[in-house]
Amino acid sequence: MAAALDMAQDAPPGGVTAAPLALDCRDVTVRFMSERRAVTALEGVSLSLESGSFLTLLGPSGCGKSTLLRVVADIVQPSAGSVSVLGRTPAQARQNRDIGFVFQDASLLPWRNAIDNVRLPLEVGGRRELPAGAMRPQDLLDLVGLSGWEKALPHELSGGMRQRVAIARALLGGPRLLLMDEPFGALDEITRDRLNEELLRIWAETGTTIIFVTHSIYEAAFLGQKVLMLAARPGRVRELVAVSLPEPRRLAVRESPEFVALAARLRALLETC
Amino acid sequence: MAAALDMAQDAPPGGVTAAPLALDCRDVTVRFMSERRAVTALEGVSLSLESGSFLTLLGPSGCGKSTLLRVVADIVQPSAGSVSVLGRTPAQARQNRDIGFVFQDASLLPWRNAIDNVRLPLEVGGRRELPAGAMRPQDLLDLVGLSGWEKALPHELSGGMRQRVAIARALLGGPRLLLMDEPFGALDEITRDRLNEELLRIWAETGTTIIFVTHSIYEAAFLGQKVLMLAARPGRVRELVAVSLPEPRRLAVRESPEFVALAARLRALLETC
Amino acid sequence: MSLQATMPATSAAATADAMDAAWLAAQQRLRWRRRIMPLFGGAALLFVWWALVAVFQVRPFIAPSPEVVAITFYQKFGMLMQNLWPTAIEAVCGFLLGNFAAITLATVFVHRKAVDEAFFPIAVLINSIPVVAKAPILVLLMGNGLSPKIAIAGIIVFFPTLVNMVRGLEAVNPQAMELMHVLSATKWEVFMKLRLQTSLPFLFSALKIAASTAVVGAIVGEWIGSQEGIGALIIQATYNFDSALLYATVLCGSFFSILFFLTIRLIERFVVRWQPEGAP
Amino acid sequence: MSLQATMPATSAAATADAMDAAWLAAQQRLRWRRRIMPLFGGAALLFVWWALVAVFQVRPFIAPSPEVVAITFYQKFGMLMQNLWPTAIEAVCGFLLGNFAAITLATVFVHRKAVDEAFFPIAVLINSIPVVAKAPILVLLMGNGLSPKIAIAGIIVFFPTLVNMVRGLEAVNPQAMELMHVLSATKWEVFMKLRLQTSLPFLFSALKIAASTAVVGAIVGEWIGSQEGIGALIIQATYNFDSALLYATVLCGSFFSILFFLTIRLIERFVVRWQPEGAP
Amino acid sequence: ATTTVNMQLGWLGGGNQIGEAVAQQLGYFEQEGLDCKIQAGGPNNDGIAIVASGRYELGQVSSSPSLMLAASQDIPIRCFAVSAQQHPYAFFSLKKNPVRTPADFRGKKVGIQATGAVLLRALLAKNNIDQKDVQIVIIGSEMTPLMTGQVDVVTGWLTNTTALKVIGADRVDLKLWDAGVRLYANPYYATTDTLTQRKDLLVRFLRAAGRGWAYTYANRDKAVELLIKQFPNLVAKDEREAVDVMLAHCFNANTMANGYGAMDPAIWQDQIALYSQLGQFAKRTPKVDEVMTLDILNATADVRPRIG
Ligand SMILES: Nc1ncnc2c1ncn2[C@@H]1O[C@H](COP(=O)(O)OP(=O)(O)OP(=O)(O)O)[C@@H](O)[C@H]1O
Ligand SMILES: Nc1ncnc2c1ncn2[C@@H]1O[C@H](COP(=O)(O)OP(=O)(O)OP(=O)(O)O)[C@@H](O)[C@H]1O
Ligand SMILES: Cc1ncc(C[n+]2csc(CCO)c2C)c(N)n1
Ligand SMILES: [Mg+2]
Ligand SMILES: [Mg+2]
Repeated sequence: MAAALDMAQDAPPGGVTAAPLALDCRDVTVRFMSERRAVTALEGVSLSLESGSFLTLLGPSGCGKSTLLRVVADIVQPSAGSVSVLGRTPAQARQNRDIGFVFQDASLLPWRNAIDNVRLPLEVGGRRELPAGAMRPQDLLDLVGLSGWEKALPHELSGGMRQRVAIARALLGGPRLLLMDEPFGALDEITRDRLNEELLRIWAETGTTIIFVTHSIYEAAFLGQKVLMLAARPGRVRELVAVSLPEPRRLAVRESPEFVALAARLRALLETC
Repeated sequence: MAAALDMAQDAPPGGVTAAPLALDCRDVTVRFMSERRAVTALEGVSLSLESGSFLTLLGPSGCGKSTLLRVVADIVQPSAGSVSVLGRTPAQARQNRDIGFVFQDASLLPWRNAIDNVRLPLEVGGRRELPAGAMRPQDLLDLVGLSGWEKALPHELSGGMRQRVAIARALLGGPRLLLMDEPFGALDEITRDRLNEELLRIWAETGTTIIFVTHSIYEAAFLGQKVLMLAARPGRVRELVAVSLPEPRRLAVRESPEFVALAARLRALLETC
Repeated sequence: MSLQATMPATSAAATADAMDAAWLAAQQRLRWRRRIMPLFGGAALLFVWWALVAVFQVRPFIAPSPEVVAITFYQKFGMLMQNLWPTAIEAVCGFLLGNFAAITLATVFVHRKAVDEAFFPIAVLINSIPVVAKAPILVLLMGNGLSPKIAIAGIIVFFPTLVNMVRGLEAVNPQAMELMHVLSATKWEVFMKLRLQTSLPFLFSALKIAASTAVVGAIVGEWIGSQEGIGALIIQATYNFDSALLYATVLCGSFFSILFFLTIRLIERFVVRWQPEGAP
Repeated sequence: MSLQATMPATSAAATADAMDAAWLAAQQRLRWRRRIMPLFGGAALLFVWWALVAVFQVRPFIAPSPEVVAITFYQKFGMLMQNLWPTAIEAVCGFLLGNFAAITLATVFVHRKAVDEAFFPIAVLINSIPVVAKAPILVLLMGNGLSPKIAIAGIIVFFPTLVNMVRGLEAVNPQAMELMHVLSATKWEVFMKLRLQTSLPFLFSALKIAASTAVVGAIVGEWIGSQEGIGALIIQATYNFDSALLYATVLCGSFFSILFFLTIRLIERFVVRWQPEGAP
Repeated sequence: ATTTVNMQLGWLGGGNQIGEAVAQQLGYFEQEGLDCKIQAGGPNNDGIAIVASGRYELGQVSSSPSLMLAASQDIPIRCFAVSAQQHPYAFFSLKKNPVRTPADFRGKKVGIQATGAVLLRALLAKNNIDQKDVQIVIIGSEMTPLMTGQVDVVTGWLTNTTALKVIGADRVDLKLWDAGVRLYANPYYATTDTLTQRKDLLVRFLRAAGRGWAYTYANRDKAVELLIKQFPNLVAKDEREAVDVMLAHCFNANTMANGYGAMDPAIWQDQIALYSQLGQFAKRTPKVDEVMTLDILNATADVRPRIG
């Protein structure tokens, strides 16, 4: 059994919180079966996360990072344990469009141009109107720095631009919880660094809660307010590491001794997972 | 025109070297044409490299890193300029099996098991016998840490294991020049770190000259004795950075201030490419 | 092989412009070769045909010489066109109906796995029965007009499209499926916004094959009873040993089916403008 | 969709073992369903057939009832087998020859682009001519006996294999090609060590189709003149209005072609043991 | 208002239906209140099942045995008239190796269609020739094997003048009829239901068809012109030659006496006996009146043209 971790330190002790927790997992276990072989992807994972925070998930390959994200997004049902997203079940949160999801490959529909891809969420799941004050597809493309590329088809965009479109799409309708599963894993390091900085800017501007999966120590340390380290076989919480780097962060922070020390600590931790 | 760089500082001034240079490029230009559009992939690249050294190539996407490697391996003909590999033309060097090449995807033949993939170079290009003292396929698999996996088919191996097989294959016959084009680009960071350390060990054990392409600043700095930074559009030499980290290097060197400073310098340089 | 040999490393004085010009000329030559080679191949075939007939004194009822066929084609052009017309209508209607049915059934198969499992083997069995053995039953059911021929063209077209369409509808990117789930899309929305477009490259690869087979189907359909059409003309020419007319008729049908194929390819170019990710 | 629903999150007391057992039972059910559904579908088809014949009093010369066909199949089993024999030989020989020719030509096409460009359109043209129009010409050239039927089965099989084999031989990983170049491999070595294996999944996907079409080709071949074989029996039964025998014969041919198909699939499972990267 | 009467054929429409085509073009059918539609058959469809199932009113097959075999399988159809009094089916050989009499078959290689082989065996049986003395080769319906020397004898219809031109002047004919096997060609048939319940329709049909054939007999050039109008794929010159042959088979002493379409139950009985003897009836041997009926002929006896 993994330790229960509580990130909502500011909540009053009586359990009567002003805003519900962005995420509250209790003892989540997920088992997959394939061809007579059972895999315990997650075992007894407990975790709570307050609204507006930025959590990065780090861990060796196959430790269940994606699975945890997918449980939160109601793509996978936990075999045991309970999950509450913004005070609701994951299914309710999903139907209420509280959740945005960004996949490793941008998963754009190749026959739709950039703005139509961003617009997709309005066309499915019951045609929805954007709330009055919400950012419109064009605004979101501007936000991710793609003004002028509205009509480009995905294959005309570079990998980094495709991921920006995917982020814009996930932000449409102003989700209160943004889940990102190695969104920059396939990009080259320079593009990745640029997008990391930009993501922090977007996070600051929109105020969404973000859970970000990565297997890069540098990325996890640079982005997260906290880094949740998972251990593999079975996937369970190894440690929750608080990041005390100053905010807002710029890339140069990576050369700071604190950052180097944090990276070293994460690396050492990772080697024990 | 880019500056001509000379790494063979130890060579006697009269030009009479004891061993020929591993690589000597003079004013290499490569132009590609596709559908009425011309691309200058490399322009006036000059470079010489002494035997036994480890050079990493770093640069933004599309700056011609792969193209330079492919010119050296006689896969692409330069449009202008001259290339000499170990005192010969690239074609002679290729036919003499002086060159080993490791691709980004391992490029194993999926129907051959690990050891048969390593053995491939003996079966093509005129059936060749291994020189008396040379490492045999089994030795090479041991060298890359795959003892016991001889009979496994590529799809039964993980990405990192596949790259090890590819390296073993490239080492067969003891090539004097090993060219590696982002061999670990598709691997997750932890596996990549491990293979980086291992590659340095292999380099030390075999004494081959290695040219290693990457777009990771950390990888370039960690591995290379020198880092050649290329600039894009057109691809040309930006700078040759000497790395003064102690050898043999362990991963922990990344936390040293020298390393952090070097990475910062490379990052700054890269941003101007 | 992707080796891009440009120019041998001659003198550094060779300007980029000169290299490009040489390359462009080479490209131009290649393009022309690609256009001219089929004509050349056709001419070679015609010559071999002509030479065989001339040298071995092949008598016209065994194989007519190409010039005789050409003359027949010219002289009977009106009649050939008049007979091509019904065949073309049957082929196109059968093409439309057969593919429509296949696409519909593929849709059902994809959404109801049990139906797929139950009826796919039956579809295989029925497909393995030669058309001409099924044809008389269709005439019984539909009489002698255009309909049985359309049905045969449709049936012959149906199976390959079914197989490809099922494959295409199932070739959706699993992450795109998860995205749709996160967006709470209904099955219908997933179908309309995702599966349909994903299947298009697969579908067109079947349609391009179907274009020729539909024509073959219409011709075979005419053999079970038709007074006009390419198929009827083939029977008549065969029975009368009018080999020149037979060859001219067969060529006429072939030209039409190639035209049909090219039309579908043109439509594909207009419809599928994006770059498929690993389609056939 | 890749949603892996395991069990609803009920009580934490549910042990892993219980979950696994439930899942295994569900898997078992699915496996059984996959085996039983085709039988079920077959039974449904038989029932519909039987009911249609019984309810509408369909007279036997239009369609016999399934039990009559079954009885005929049993009673005339010896005769059917005797006639299946030559058809099977023709189909298998045609299959071997046609595919051999296609594979050889594909090899030439891949190595001599000009030949490909010149002759591929001609291959398309010839392929668009219905077999039954080509058949009489073959009989002229080859006389009677097994050879023209084998030729027809071979021709019908030839084209799809050619197309797939060319695609397969060209589907080599470009990096593997560069590797071969770095190793100074000859064209022959590239072909033997790389192209051939790369093409196997493509080839088998064509061979599986060819298995049924070769049988159809042999049957069509027999229509243009044969004393024995499934095709001859079909003509005989049709001419004699023996609909029960006709259906039994057609089914016999279908069963054989399915058996042929399954054999090829079995061979494929043995030969292609690796995981192809993006094959058909 | 005219009634549509569909005549289902066992093959493509052509010279064999010249009488009907002429009758349609000249309005003879219309005068009977009919609109005659000729429905083609083909290599895989002899049309009997279509007529038997009630879709079309009447049919015509190429040769009489089809009707006997159908009757033996209890298919409820009857022949009610025959167009050709003698079957124009014949064996063709070349002068250098001729078959002029049945005895000449000994030692020959005969190319014949699968369904025609029984006719050769009937011929041999009639003429007491051992089957072992003759080599039978199953071929498609073509004459080239004769020209290429693959066989010594081929078969076909004397009316198929276009095809016979291929053989040329060296042709030697032996008609099936003259060798003792007496079959009818182009028999008309209908279901027993139609014969009893819509007898009038068939009567009117036969009346108009007879007039068409009579006109053809008298105005051959014009008739061929009308035929081409209905079947534009045909070649006028070849059809003009064929019509003479066809008419020679359709009109003889019997039609002189009994009118166009007449048939003789005794000849039917002969045919049935022959096929029975050759074991062609898998199920049972039909009786004459299960194969044919004289009702329609009798009802039109006085209006059918008596030419011969
Ligand atoms: N749909 C599935 N069916 C069966 N097993 C699965 C499934 N999805 C994940 N698993 C297994 O569950 C475990 C955790 O997988 P998961 O994808 O969550 O890991 P991860 O941490 O995201 O790994 P990576 O860093 O490689 O993305 C792995 O062992 C994996 O094989
Ligand atoms: N075979 C080719 N045909 C046409 N253009 C090419 C070809 N290969 C490379 N190029 C072009 O040459 C330039 C350099 O390409 P190259 O692959 O060498 O870059 P790279 O530095 O390896 O980039 P990356 O980091 O993305 O691998 C690019 O603009 C590329 O588009
Ligand atoms: C075995 C056999 N061969 C040919 C035909 C076709 N046929 C019969 S009569 C006729 C008209 C000739 O003038 C034609 C073409 C057939 N039905 N059966
Ligand atoms: Mg993952
Ligand atoms: Mg590259």
